[in-house]
Amino acid sequence: MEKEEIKLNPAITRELGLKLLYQMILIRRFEEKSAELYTKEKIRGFLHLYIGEEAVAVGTMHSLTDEDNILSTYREHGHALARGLDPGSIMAEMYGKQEGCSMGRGGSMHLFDASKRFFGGNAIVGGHLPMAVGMALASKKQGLNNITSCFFGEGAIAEGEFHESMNLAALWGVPVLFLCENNLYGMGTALRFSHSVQDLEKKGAAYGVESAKTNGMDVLEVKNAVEKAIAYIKSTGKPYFLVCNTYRFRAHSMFDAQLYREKTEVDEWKKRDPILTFSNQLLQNELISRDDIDTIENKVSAEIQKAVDFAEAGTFEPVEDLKKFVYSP
Amino acid sequence: MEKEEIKLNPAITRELGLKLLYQMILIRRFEEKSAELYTKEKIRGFLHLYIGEEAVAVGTMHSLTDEDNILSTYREHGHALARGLDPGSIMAEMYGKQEGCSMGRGGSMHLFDASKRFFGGNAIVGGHLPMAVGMALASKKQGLNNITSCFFGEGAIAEGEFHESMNLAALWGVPVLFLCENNLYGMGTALRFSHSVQDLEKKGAAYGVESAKTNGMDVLEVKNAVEKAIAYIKSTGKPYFLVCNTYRFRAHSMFDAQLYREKTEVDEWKKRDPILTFSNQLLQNELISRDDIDTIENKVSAEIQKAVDFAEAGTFEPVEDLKKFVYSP
Amino acid sequence: MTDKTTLKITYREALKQGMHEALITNDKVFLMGEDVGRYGGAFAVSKGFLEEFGEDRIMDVPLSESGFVGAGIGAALAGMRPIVEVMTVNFSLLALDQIINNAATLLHMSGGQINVPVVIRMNSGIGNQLAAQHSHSWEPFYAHIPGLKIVSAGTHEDARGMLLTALESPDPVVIFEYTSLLNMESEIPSSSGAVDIDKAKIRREGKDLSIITYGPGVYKALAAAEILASSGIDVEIIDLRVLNPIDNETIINSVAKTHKVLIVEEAWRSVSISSEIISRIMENAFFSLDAPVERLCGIEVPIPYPKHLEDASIPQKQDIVDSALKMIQND
Amino acid sequence: MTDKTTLKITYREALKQGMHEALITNDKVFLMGEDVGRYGGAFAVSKGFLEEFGEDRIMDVPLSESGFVGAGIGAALAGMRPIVEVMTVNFSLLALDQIINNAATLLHMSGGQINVPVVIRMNSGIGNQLAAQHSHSWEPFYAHIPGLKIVSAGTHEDARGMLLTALESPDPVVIFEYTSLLNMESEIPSSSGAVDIDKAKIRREGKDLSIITYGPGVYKALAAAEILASSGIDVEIIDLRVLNPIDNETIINSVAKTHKVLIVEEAWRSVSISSEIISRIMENAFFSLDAPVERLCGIEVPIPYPKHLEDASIPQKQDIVDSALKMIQND
Ligand SMILES: Cc1ncc(C[n+]2csc(CCOP(=O)(O)OP(=O)(O)O)c2C)c(N)n1
Ligand SMILES: Cc1ncc(C[n+]2csc(CCOP(=O)(O)OP(=O)(O)O)c2C)c(N)n1
Ligand SMILES: [Mg+2]
Ligand SMILES: [Mg+2]
Repeated sequence: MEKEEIKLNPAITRELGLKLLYQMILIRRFEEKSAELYTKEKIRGFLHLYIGEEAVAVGTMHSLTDEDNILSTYREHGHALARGLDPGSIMAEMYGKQEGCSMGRGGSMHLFDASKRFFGGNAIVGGHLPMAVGMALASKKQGLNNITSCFFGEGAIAEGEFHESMNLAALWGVPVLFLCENNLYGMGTALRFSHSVQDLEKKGAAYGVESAKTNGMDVLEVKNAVEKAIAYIKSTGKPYFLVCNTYRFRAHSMFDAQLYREKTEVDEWKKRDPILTFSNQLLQNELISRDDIDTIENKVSAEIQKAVDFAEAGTFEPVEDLKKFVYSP
Repeated sequence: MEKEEIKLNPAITRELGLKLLYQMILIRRFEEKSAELYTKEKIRGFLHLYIGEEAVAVGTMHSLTDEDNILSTYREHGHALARGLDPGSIMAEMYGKQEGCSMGRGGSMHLFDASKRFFGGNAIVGGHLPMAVGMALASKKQGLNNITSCFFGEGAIAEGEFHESMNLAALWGVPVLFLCENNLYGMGTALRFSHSVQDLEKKGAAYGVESAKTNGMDVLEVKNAVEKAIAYIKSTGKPYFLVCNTYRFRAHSMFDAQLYREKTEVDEWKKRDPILTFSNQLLQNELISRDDIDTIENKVSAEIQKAVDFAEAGTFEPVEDLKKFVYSP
Repeated sequence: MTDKTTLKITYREALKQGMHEALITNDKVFLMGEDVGRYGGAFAVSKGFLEEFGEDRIMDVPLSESGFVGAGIGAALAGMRPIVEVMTVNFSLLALDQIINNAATLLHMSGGQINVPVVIRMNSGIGNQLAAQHSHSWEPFYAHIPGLKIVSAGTHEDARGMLLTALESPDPVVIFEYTSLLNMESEIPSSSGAVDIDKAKIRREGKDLSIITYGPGVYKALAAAEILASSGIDVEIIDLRVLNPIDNETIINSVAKTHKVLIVEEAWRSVSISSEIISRIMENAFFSLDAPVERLCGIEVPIPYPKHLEDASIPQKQDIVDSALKMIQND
Repeated sequence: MTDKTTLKITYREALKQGMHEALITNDKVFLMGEDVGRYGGAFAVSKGFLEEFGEDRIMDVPLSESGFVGAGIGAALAGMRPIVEVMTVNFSLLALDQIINNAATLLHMSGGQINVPVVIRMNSGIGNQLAAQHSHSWEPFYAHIPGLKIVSAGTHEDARGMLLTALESPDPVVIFEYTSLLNMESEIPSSSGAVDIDKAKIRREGKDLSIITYGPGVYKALAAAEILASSGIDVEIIDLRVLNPIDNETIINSVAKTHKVLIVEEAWRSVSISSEIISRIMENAFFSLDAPVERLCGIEVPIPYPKHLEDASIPQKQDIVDSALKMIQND
C-alpha cells in the first residue's frame, strides 16, 4: 500500500481514506434514516442529529485506543458509530427495544457501551465533564496509560462545570481531552449571545490548559489536531482543550423551526460539507475513485437496512421488569 | 487644608489619612473585641476575622457612593464597618439580639443593612456572585448610574458561579466590580492547591473582563486601584475584576488549629500589617503625629465600648416570633 | 354578558397569554431564560415576544442555570420584576442553591429587610419519552422549602392566571408548568385573568371519594371521574394548586364529606407531595376516614425511554378508575 | 471475651476509625473533599490522614462541589473506590445534579451496564448557631431519589461502621453524619466494625408507644425514654438508619405492638421523612393504630442564629417527653 500514499496533508493511505470516508457516510446515512424513522414515529423522544459535524467524531475516534474512555452528549450517534458501536444496537436503542445498546432504557440521548468504554450519551449539558476528569484521575491513580476523551458543545462552556472541570484537571494533572464541538449554536442561541469571548480556545489559558482550535469540517485537520493533543496528553499526563469549529446542518432537535438563523447561512456552511470536502480531497489526489464511493454507499445502505431490520425485530422489555436497573441485583 | 498635602502616592489630605486610618483601626479593634467576646461565649456560631485585610475594605469602600450596592461574604465585619453600618448594630447582631442589623436572625455571617445598600453577609462561597450580576443588570435596565461591588475570596474563584457570573456580566455589559480578596488560603487550602493558574487576575481575559491586581496590604494602593476600576466601570458600563493580594493574620474561623501554614509565614506577613504600613506612611510624611493615633485609638475604644454596651443591653426576640420573616407580612 | 363567552385554547397559548399580559402591564417585568427569545422558547411559549418587546425585556441567556437564576434574584432585589424561565425542572438542580439559599432565605437572614420578588417558571414532568435525565418531577423538593411559594398549573385557567398573581407577591414564587399538557386544548372564559394562588380548588364536587391531585393528575382524574360516574360513583376532585404552603382546609372538608381519599401524583412516591397530604389527613382528619388513604404515584425508577415503560411509570386514567372502584367496592 | 470489652469514644473518633479502617483495608479507597488533608477535615475527622496515607489517597480539593463530586463519580466508574466528603449538606445542593442525574441514574440509563460505586459523606443538621445557610437537613431530598442508598448515622456504632458496609455496595451510597453529635462520647464494643445498611434498628424495646426517628433524634429520644420510664411509660425507639429504601417491616411490627406512634425529625416538617413514615403506616398499619400518628419536626423557618430560636426550631428532649405523655394520657 505504501505506493499509494500521495500528497495530502498529512499523507494518508487509501485504506485510511476509505475508512474515514466510510465512517462519515455511515453516520450521515444512519442519521438521515433516523430522521425518517422519527417522522414515522418509530423513534421518539428527543433526536439530535449530528449531520454536518461528522468530521469531528470520525477524525477524533480514529486516534483513540480501545483502552481510552469516551463520554459524549445527547448528540452522540456519530461518536457511538465512529467508536464502533453496532449500528443495529444503536437503532434498536432508539426504538426502545431491549436489544438496544442500553437495553432500550436510554434512547437516542443515552447510548452506552461499557465494552467499548463508551460512557454515554449524557443529556445534562456540561454534566459529564466532571465525570471525565474523575475517570482520568482514576487512570492516573491506577498508573494506566489511557486517556479520557470528553465531547461537548460550545454551549456547555458557559456552565460552571466547564470551569470547575478545567481547573481540577489542570490542578491534578490528569489525562483528559476536552473536545468542544463548536457548531455556533446552543439550541437557538448563537455563540455571540452565550460567550463574551468567542475564540473559545482562549479559555484554556485561564487554567494553564494547553489549547488549540481546528477546522471541524475537515476530517484530516481534526485527525491531526487530535493526534497532537493525544501526544501532548500522553507525554505530559496533562489535560488538553481542543475546539473543533463546525456547524450543524439540521435543526437542534426534531422540534425546532430554526427561527434563529438564516437559511443562507446554513447553505453557506453546506458548501463545506465534511463528506464532500473529504471525498473531493481523496478524488483529486486519486486515492479513490467514484466507484469507491458508490461501493461505500452501497455497503452503508445495506448496513443501515440491517440495523433497521434488527431494531424492527427487537422486542420490548416486559412491563413487569419496570423496576430493573434501579439498584444492582 | 490644601497646604497639608504632601508627597504620598497619591497625595492625600490629612483628613483623608485620618479617616482611612481610623476605619482600619476601628475594624481591627472591633474584631479583637469580637474574638474576646467569642471566647466569653457572648458571640457564637462561626466567627471569621478580617484582621490583616483591613486595607481592602477601607480602600474600596471610600470610593463607593451611597447608591452603590455591596455584597460580601461571611468574613464581612470589615466591609460592614467601612460601609458605615453602626458598630452597635453589628455587635448586637453577633449577640443575636433583635437590635442587631439583621434583627439578630443572621449573626456574624449575615450582616445586612438595606438602607446602606449592604446586601449581606453571604455564607455560601460564590453564591452571591450571580446576584451581584443581577443587581448590576437591574441598574442598567433602570438607567441608574450606580455600580455593584461584590467581595469574595480567592477560594470562590474555583466555583462555577465565578465563571458563570463573569461571563454573564461581560456578555450583558453590566456595571459590577468583582473584588477578589486573595488571602492565599481558603480555610486550610493554599492557593496552589485550589487553582491551576495562581495569577488570578489572568482569569479576566477568558471573559474579556478588564482585570488588575493590587497590593491589598496598602490602603492607598487599593484606593487607587479601585478608583481606576470604578472610573472604567462608570465610563464603559462594563464589569471589572480586581484582585487584592492580602493575608489573613488569624485563623479561618474560631475552629482552626492552622496546621496548614507555618507560623513564620504569618509573622512575615505581619510585618506588612496594613495599619502599621499606613500609619508609618502618614507619620513619615508628617501628615499626622503619634498623638493623632492615640486620639483615634481612644475614640475607637469608646465606640467599641458603646457597641458592646448596646449589644449587652439588647433584647432577644420572643420565641413566639420564631416564624417571622419566612414570608412577607 | 361577555363573562360567559369562552375561548378554546391550548395550554401553551394560555401560558403565553398570561406572560404577554404581564409584559404589557408592568414595564419592570422582563423574561429571562435559555432560548426564550430568538428560538421562541423551548416550548414555543414566548414565540414572537422578542420581536414585540425587544432584547431588553426578552433576554436569551447562556447555559448557566446557577448564574442566570441568581441574576434574576439579584435583579429582583434591585427593583425589577424578573420572570426567570428555567427551561425544564431537570436543569433547575443546577440553580437549587440559588433558589434555596438566596431566594428563599434572604428575607429571613436579613431580619425582614430584603424582599425577593422573583418568579421562576419551570416546565415539569414527563414529556414524551425524554428518558431519565429529562423527565423529573421536582415538586416534592421545592415544596419542602419554607420561604418559597410553590404553585402548580394543572389547568388552562391556572396556566393563564397564576403568573399574574405571582407577580404581585413580594416573595419568591416557583410556578410548575407541564410539558405533557402543552398541546392540550380546553375552553376557558375569555375574561380569564389572575387567579388566587392561596387555595386548593375543588374541580369536581362529589360525595363518594376524594381524589386529591395536582399538575397533570388533574385532567386525568377528571377523565377518570367521568368513567366512574357512569358506574354511579361520584368522586370529588381536588386540585392542590398550591404545594407550599398547602391549603389544609379544603382537603379536610372534603375528607369530612367523602371519608375516603385517593391521591394521584406523578412524582416518585417516597417523600413526596402525596406523603405530605397523607400526613395532614392523618393529623387532622384521622377520625373522618373510613379506610386508609391510598395513593397512586410515580414508580420509583429513573424514567425509562420506551413508551410502554414510561406509561407504566406514572398513574394513568385507568389506574385511577381501577383504584377508585376497588376503594368503593371494599366498602 | 474481648467481644464484651467496650471503648468510650466520641462520634468524631468513631467516624475517624471507620474511615481509617477503610483506607487501610482497600487501596482502591481514597478520600477527597474540601480541607480533608492539610486542614485535617473541617470537623477534624481526618486529622493525621494526610501524613499517614499521602496526597494520593487524601485529596484536598478546591471549592468546586459539582466538579469534585462529579469527579468522584467518574473515578468510581473507572475502577476506584472514592469516599467523597462534602463538607456539609448545605453545600451539596451545588452537587445535586451530579448526584441525581449521574450517580443515581447511570445504572438505569445504561441498561445495567455501568455501576457507580461511590460513597458520599456529608455532615448534616444544626451545628451550633450556624444560621440559615449552614444548618440544613437535606435527608428528605436525598431519600426521594431512586437509585441512591441513603443512610443516617444516629449512633456511634453506625458512625463507626456504616462507611465500611457502604464501601461494599455496587451502587452509590450517601451517608449523613451529624455536626451536633461530633463531640458526644459513648461506649461501643471494641470489636465494632461494619454494620448492616438495610434495616432499621430498635434502639430500645417498649410497649406503650413507638418513637420513630433518625440522626440526632435517636439519642434525644433515648434520653426522653429514660424520663418517660420514670413515669412508668415504656416507649419503643426505632432508629430508621436507612432512609432509602425504607425498612417498612420494622416499623409495621412496632406499630402492631404499641398501636401508637410519634415521629421525631429535625428536618422541616412538610414533605419530609416523617411524611413518608406516616404514609407507610397509613398504608400498611392503619388498623393497628389506636390514635393518629403524631410528629415533632423542624419548624418551617430558615434556621435563626440566636440560640433560643435555634433550639425552638427543632424538637428537643423535653418536647418528646411532653408529646409522648400527652399521647399516652389521651388514652
Ligand atoms: C443543564 C442543561 N440546561 C439546558 C439544557 C437544554 N438544552 C439541551 S441541548 C442545549 C443546547 C446545548 O448547546 P451546545 O452545548 O452548543 O451543544 P449542541 O446541541 O450545539 O451540540 C440546551 C440548552 C440541558 N439539556 N441541560
Ligand atoms: C459552597 C461552599 N462550600 C464550602 C464552604 C465552607 N467554607 C466556608 S469558607 C471556605 C473557604 C473560602 O475561602 P475564600 O473564598 O478564599 O475566602 P476566605 O475565607 O479566605 O476569606 C470554605 C471552604 C462554604 N461556605 N460554601
Ligand atoms: Mg452548539
Ligand atoms: Mg481566601
